[in-house]
Amino acid sequence: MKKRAFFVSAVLAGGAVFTAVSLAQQQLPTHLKELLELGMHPGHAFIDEGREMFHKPGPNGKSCATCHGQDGKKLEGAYAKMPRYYKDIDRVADIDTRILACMTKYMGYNAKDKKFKKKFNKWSGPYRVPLATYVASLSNGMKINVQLDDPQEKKLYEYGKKLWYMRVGARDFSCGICHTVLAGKRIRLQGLPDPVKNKLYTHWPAYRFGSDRMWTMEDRVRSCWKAYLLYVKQWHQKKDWVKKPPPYSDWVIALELYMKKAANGATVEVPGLLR
Amino acid sequence: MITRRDLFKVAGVGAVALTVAPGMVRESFGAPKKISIDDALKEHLGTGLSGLKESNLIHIKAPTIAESGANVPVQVSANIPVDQVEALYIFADANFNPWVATVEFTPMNGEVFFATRIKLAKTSPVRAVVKMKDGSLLAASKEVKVTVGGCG
Amino acid sequence: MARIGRAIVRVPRRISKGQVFKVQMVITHPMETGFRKDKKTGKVIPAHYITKVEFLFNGKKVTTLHTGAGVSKNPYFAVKMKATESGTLTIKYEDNKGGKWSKEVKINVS
Amino acid sequence: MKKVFLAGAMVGLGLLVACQPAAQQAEAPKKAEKKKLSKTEKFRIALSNQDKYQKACSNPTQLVPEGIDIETFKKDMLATVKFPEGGVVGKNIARGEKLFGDPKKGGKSRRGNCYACHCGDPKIIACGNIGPSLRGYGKRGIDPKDTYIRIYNSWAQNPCSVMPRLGYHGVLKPEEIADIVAYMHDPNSPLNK
Repeated sequence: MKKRAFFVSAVLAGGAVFTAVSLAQQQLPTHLKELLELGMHPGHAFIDEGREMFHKPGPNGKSCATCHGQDGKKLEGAYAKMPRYYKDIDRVADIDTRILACMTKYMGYNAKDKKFKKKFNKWSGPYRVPLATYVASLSNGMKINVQLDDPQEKKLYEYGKKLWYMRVGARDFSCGICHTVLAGKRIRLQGLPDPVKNKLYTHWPAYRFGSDRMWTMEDRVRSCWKAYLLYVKQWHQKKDWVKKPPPYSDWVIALELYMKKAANGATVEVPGLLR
Repeated sequence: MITRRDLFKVAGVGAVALTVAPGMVRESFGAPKKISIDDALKEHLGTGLSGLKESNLIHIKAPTIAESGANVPVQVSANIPVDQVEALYIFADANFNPWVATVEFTPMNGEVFFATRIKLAKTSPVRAVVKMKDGSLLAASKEVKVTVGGCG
Repeated sequence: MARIGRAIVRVPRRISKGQVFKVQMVITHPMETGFRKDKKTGKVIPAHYITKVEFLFNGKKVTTLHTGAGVSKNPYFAVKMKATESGTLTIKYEDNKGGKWSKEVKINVS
Repeated sequence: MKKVFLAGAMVGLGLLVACQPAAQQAEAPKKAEKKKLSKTEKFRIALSNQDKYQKACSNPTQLVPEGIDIETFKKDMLATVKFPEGGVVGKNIARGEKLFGDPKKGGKSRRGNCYACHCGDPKIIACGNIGPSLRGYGKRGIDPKDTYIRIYNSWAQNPCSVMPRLGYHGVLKPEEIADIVAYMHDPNSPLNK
């Protein structure tokens, strides 16, 4: 019901913006704005796919809906509090990690099965991205509220803060260089946002039209590391490159926790649309 | 009109199928033959660039600068009663195959409107051509600059 | 891949009689041009794209789109239409590899 | 998790003690190379590769070194700059242009990628505004040697600057930097026209 109302308002708002926008020429890309004006993007298809996956039983006959309720009733608002500490897996988990843990622990998927792991990690795979998008969309309209109640959460948060400012790699980058110091400037024509100050965690997972893919924050953080040109011995020897931290590792989750904690109070709007 | 397009499609798919066969005609594939905008117009409309009439009744909405050529939003609308219009064509000059889409209208549409996202190989004009029931062709175009996005 | 051909359609919830409204849809589809090479294997990825999208309202043709590989991946289409009665909007679409799908949406005119 | 951090910290300490510029490290490859490292292990080592100067710049103010005096910092950095045999102005201007940003690819370059932060050739629209525009750079009367040092190791002039130390890390070889310098100072280059 709520969703339908949203459709209508989106259409109406779309029309209003359409007439109001002037045709003034700008030197900055108007690309994103015009894409947003279309009102609908492929990210919405991922919610649909995730919903189907959510109700599909795993190898032992249980589906996500078995525990979390039809249409994810019990998961409403869960995403707004993530990443957080989970007792059953004894670690702080972001949404990707949590989904993996649920599927292997409770739904009968085999964590050691390489085929499953590959399918799960894959961008275009049927599990991780659609499910994360769907579960995140269940918190739409709610306020992000990450609390550091558990000592593990606190520790990871502090580590995330340290990682944010840590300059390393062949380009002497840190997250903070681009997203704190240079925020507001442009890298090529791309404006650099400040996710910490401006509470930008709200629209992840997001569809990125530059790569035509749905990205979760896990993907985003990991591919940021790619730009660091991290190396073990010599950066120009390809075998020594370390492109990304391993998936679901504490390095990634620490940064996610740091950014999402900073976004407390902002409203979740999934799926986002970005370059 | 349809048979023509179908023919072309078959030819295109055939070419791809051939190149997939290992080692064969790789050279010809290395540089796929670009169809010029003039030829593309002739193929779909039967007339080249000279046969088009610029019209301010047609509005194209597209970004001036696109950060990614893979996803350029294009909205076309026209201040022409829909029952006078037969079809709307969208072309992107610099693409290998400049023809992007054709929309056939009926009075049920109410308005001449079409929006989509298209691929642009490089900076080039995006053209919209409206084919009227009386056979005349009205056109409008907008230049979209495609740049390298992000860190490059 | 099961996901190819999945479509979502949006129409306004309530439509007054004779009102012109927008029908938007997104189809999950790779839209391969046939010019792109697989980065890992170096092989050309065969063309695979939506060729035709038909909009039928209560069985009557509203619009037909003919599309080529120039449309972006996971294509978005929007057209306008008007309806004088409630009914079903059927959208049929097919690709160059013989894939055929259809999607139905209820239109409520009040 | 505790273990992960402890181990990481220890490797980090170990490397910090033996802290040397990457260029020098390369000359003494270790025997442990043969053992295949897991991705986690590799990443941990890569993170602990952070050198002492990067560490000094890793504070929330980012652009001010912490724990090292600025003058010492500059001097240390300047000492790492290696000059090519043929002088700081190279001969292969075309190569310099490609490294700076290939105009055929819209200013893209895998190596220098200068347009990501600087503007220059007016034909290239997709240029960043992080660094100053390099339009007319050759006409400003800047010593090519300073340009060379700036590209090789920007921290020798401007500690903790956001500009990557391209020569120091070996991203660009000295001869390649010399070619870029030649391109930037050439009166016929699109930057200076």
